Amino acid sequence: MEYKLKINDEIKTIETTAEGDDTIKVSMEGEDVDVAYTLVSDHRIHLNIDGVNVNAFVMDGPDGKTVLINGVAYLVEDVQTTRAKKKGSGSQTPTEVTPITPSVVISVPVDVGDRVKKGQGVVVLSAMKMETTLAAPFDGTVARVNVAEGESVSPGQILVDIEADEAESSAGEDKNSKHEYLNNIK
Amino acid sequence: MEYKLKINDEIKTIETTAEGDDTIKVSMEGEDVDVAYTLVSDHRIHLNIDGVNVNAFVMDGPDGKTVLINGVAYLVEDVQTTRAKKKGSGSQTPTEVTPITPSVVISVPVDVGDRVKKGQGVVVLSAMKMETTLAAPFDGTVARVNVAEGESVSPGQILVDIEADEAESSAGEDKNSKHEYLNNIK
Amino acid sequence: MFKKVLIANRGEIARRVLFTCREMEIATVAVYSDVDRRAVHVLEADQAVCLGAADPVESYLNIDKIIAAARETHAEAIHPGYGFLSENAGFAERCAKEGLVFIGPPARVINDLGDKITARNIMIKGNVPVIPGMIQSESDPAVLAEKATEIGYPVMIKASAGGGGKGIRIVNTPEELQASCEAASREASVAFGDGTIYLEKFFTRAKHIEFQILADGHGNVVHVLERECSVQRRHQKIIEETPSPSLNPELRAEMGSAAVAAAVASRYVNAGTVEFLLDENNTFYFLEVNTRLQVEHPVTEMITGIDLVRQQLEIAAGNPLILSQDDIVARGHAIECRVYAEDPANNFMPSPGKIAYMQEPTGPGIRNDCGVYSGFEVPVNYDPILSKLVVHARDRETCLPRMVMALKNYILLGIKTPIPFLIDVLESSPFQKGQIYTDFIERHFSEWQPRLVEADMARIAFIVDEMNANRRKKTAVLSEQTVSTPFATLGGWRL
Amino acid sequence: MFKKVLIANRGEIARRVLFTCREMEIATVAVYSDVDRRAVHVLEADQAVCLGAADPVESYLNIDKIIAAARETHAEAIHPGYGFLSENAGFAERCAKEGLVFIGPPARVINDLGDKITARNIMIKGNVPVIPGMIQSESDPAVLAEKATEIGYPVMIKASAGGGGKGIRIVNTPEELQASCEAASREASVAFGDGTIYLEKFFTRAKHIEFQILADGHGNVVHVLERECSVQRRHQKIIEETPSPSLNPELRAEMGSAAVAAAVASRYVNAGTVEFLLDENNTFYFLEVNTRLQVEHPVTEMITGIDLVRQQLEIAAGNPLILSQDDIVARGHAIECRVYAEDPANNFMPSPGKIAYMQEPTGPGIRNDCGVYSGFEVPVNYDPILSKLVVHARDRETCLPRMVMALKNYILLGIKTPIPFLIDVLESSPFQKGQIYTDFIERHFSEWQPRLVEADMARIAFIVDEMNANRRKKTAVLSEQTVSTPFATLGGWRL
Repeated sequence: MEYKLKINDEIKTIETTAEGDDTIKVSMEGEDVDVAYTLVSDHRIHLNIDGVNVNAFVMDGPDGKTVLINGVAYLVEDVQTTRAKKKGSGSQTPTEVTPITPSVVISVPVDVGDRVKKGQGVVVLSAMKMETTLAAPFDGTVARVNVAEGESVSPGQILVDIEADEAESSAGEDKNSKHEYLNNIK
Repeated sequence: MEYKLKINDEIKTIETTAEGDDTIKVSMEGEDVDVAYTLVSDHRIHLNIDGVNVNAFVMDGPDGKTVLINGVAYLVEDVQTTRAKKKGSGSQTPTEVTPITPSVVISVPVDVGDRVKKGQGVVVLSAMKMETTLAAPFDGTVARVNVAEGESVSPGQILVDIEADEAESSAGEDKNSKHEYLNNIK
Repeated sequence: MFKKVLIANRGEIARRVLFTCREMEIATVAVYSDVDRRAVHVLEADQAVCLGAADPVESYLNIDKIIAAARETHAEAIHPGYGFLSENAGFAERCAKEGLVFIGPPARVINDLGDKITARNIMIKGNVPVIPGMIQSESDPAVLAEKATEIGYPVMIKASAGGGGKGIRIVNTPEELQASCEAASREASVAFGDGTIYLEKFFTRAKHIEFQILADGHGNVVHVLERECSVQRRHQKIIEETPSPSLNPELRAEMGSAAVAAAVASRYVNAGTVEFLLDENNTFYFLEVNTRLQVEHPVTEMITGIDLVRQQLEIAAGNPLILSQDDIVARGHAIECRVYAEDPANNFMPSPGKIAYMQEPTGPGIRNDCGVYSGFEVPVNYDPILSKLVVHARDRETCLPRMVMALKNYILLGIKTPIPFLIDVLESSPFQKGQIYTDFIERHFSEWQPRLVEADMARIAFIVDEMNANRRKKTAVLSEQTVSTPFATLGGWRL
Repeated sequence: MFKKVLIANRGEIARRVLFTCREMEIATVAVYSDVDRRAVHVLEADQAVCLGAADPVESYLNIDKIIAAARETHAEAIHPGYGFLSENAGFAERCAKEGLVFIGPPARVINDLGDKITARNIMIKGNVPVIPGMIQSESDPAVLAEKATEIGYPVMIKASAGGGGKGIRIVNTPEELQASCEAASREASVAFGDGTIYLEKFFTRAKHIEFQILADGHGNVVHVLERECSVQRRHQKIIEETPSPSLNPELRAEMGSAAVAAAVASRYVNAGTVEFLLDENNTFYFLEVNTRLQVEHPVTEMITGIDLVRQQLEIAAGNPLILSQDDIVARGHAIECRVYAEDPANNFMPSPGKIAYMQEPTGPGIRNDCGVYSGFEVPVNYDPILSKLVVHARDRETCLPRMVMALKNYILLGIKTPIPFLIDVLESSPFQKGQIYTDFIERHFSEWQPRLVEADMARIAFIVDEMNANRRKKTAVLSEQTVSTPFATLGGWRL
């Protein structure tokens, strides 16, 4: 089997050959290693990689598997299979107003029809006592506000629809009085 | 639903009516209780029985479920379903030479053709550093020895076949010289 | 002693209180919100009462509902834990009025010490050294500017009703002052319903050292040694230890006496914590008193062998302290790491979600005060603390590898945690040398990213797992929680 | 200090040694038999070497294979744990010959103290009080009968090479003597390859009190206080605690001095345990020295804060003890319960099998030295110990409910454990009062059966589980392990 596995933008190509029960030969970028493994439980794998013991804890996720080794979590993506699955999202600049993490809406400091500038706060969220402000990804006009205060929201959910200006506008005064409520302390 | 549940020889008849999500009404021998429950994990159930909280840990077994509450394990049998399944075994006097627990055979102090008396040791086993002697369940003659020293054996496996005497013999001298090896310290 | 205690809190601290109650044969009543039905404190208490909706105002902050729950279950006393209503004088007063014992200081003490200006004045009268700064709150920009110049820049703006790092601003130049004051006041107003602010001298290289105190209703006061809490991110402690590597016996005795003086000056009763700032010249200043059990109380328990929750219960029941100052002797060293549901590589953004799998570290000298379990869904509505991992060993040198080992053996799948960050901090040279100041994280770890040294092993684990994927019950794949976006900015903390 | 240590043991004790090695940055090599590939010590060590078949003779007792594993992995020292080769002088000698450090006393000491008669004579010379009895082994029935009369009945037959309760017989009347001597000799012969026996006075109401000792290679010896180990079933300890409720400070000092004298007399090096018998008149007698780490060592660690494995490693590396007798001070009380795979309601018959689910108790002051996990198949081939649950609290009174709570929160499904039995013992009036003698179990708990007070709740749990049965992954139903039969009788213990 051939795998193309990506961790943090580094892709490595790996060839595997099953050897016996619970042993495989792995060739990673030209280097060969012998791997013996024990499936300890649903999430735990004990590996012996060329004589070195490692405990790995593995979980499936939408973008690949999370592998936890010695306290560090590695997000491992199979590039061959994920490229087809995903549609150009990933870590590019976001173009939608959606939360990073499940949150509760604290306030929506814009109304439908408001002109907003790129970077202007449009939704204030709270997750676990911490406030986060989602900002407009480009200059434009608020077309729809899909949430209200107190609502629980999840990643992927579009909270505010913004219609982009034809061209990047350079003007656009800050006419939203609630904007002062937001403070960027980053 | 009606259940007939046996714990340690005591059978109680229980009527249940589902109430809502995660709540049932239970009538046990005429007494009514309200039960709310949370399925915490595969094995853990949190019960609220008429306001009293209990954590129960449950596992399936061949004879019913083991329910662990506050450190005590209860073997709960459903009499309606188990009666059909089991064939008169249970806790009656054993009639077969089979280990209680997975063990390793240490010695077999009888040979085929030997006459044995009820209570005479016929197989010496070891489990976790402790030796156990299995005895003849009745007077008779050793018809077959099915195991050898060093073998691993499991409950249910018949280690020695003994053909019973026609009538309970009252005579029968102890002609097995290895018998002295066994000591009953119970 | 009480026969039944209601615990007006959730998660790990509710469970912590529950343990001691059980040992003392005190029945426990848990309270919970709709999203917490499966929370550990609910599962483990003798009784549990649902308060209402997830929003704290409807549940854990709702005084009427909590009092009603105590009445209904015939609880005699209420333990507030930390956070929520623990420093709410109105709640303490209401308990007293209802004939319920509030396990904490009297309302008067909470009120006095909760107002930072009042507290400063009490300490000045009690000869406890305070930070150079204002002795009254102010809103006139001109007066503030004058005071700031008098104190000398940098200055720190603080909320009079503050706590937990909320409403704090550091001002380096006169130009920034007015805007910062306005922002701080606004934040304090949102967080505490009180926008009152004042100014204090800001020390760039300071240490945060606090002393545990115990005071009974009969006039006995002791301190239970110090905790070093300088390692903070966003003004929130993440690693605490005791003894502090910065104190020598003389300074410890001096600061301990000041802590006792602070307790006496405020007529303190029950367990509390006197926080001090220690500057580079080993001069210390009173910061504030936390009038409750502290998150980091376990390190003190580890080195002294004293169960602080038991002490709280005994004091609340009116019993005199059986400990004298001489009984309180440190043995060994203890460190606590706070394990939050958060992403240390992304500005410590909260990471709520379902814990797919958890395995707690065990071993000699390891204690994990934990509020979650495998399969538990960490709710979005509350403080993201999952557990407090504490280790105890004969000295700091032995404690550090023990903690690193415990962190590496602490498995949490499904949410992000600061574990890799904590390991790097503990193994860093300045931490190992005890060179810990409140700017430690900003100075040494502001751009921290995990070191992916075992990435190739992770790739191999991926392959082995994939080859045996069918062994796992197929669970719904968790929703995406990993994309970072530059358009999310951090705001203030809410209560 | 060593760079790499091989641990010649399995399960919880191998893991215990591993923890300390990791903290000291010593690499670890586990060894294992075919049935132990999934055992915790194999999973957690830096390296692991398979020795061979399950039979201990092919694996954990196979000196050649263990030495070869140490060579192959370049380990510098071998820690034997307890049991297996830990008290095998031949193994210690072989290590020395191979240039490997045996982490334990020199072969000479193991030899001297392993022979009970030699040990008695050493102690007599060292002025350590010994039990009235024979000073040499004997096989002539006439001489034995004469000696027994001289000592006075009841007498105890002991194996000269004995240990772990093997080869022991109690004789109440002259008529039983000869048969019992023959049986004991035979049993000793099987267990130790040496049928030599001798006689000692037997005390019906005695206490088993032991002292931990530490001795370095430079002549420094200290004792690390006592452990009370009187609660035994079939001559095997099941509950241990420290301090002993039976000692006062004077008696403790006196017995501690005797323990040190025993160490000096035997020219002891490394950690060991001097066992004493304490009669009803508070007169104590030397029993034997265990020349290894004791199963119950954690209670000593809990109250003294001393890591005994670290001390063993330091001593083995040739370092002098840094502890003086005055440094060793008890704090609080500690109790250990041994959790075996066994059925307490059925004569403590072993109960091997697969652990379907395990949840360890946690909380302040709780330590579980555990060698198993959820899904682990407890092998039939070795000692049935699963873990040692230890609690520490400020005093015995607080310790007892803490242990009961911990036991109730210790979930093990799939095998039987003594947990309900231990709870009943701890909650019994004689135990609570500290009225503990070696006949405690026979006297108070010989006909013990679990009290099924929550049977109705168990029935309800059955129903709820049945209603939601489909949530669980269907696993193969475990084989029958519950039928009791009067035709199974218990034999002696094998090494």
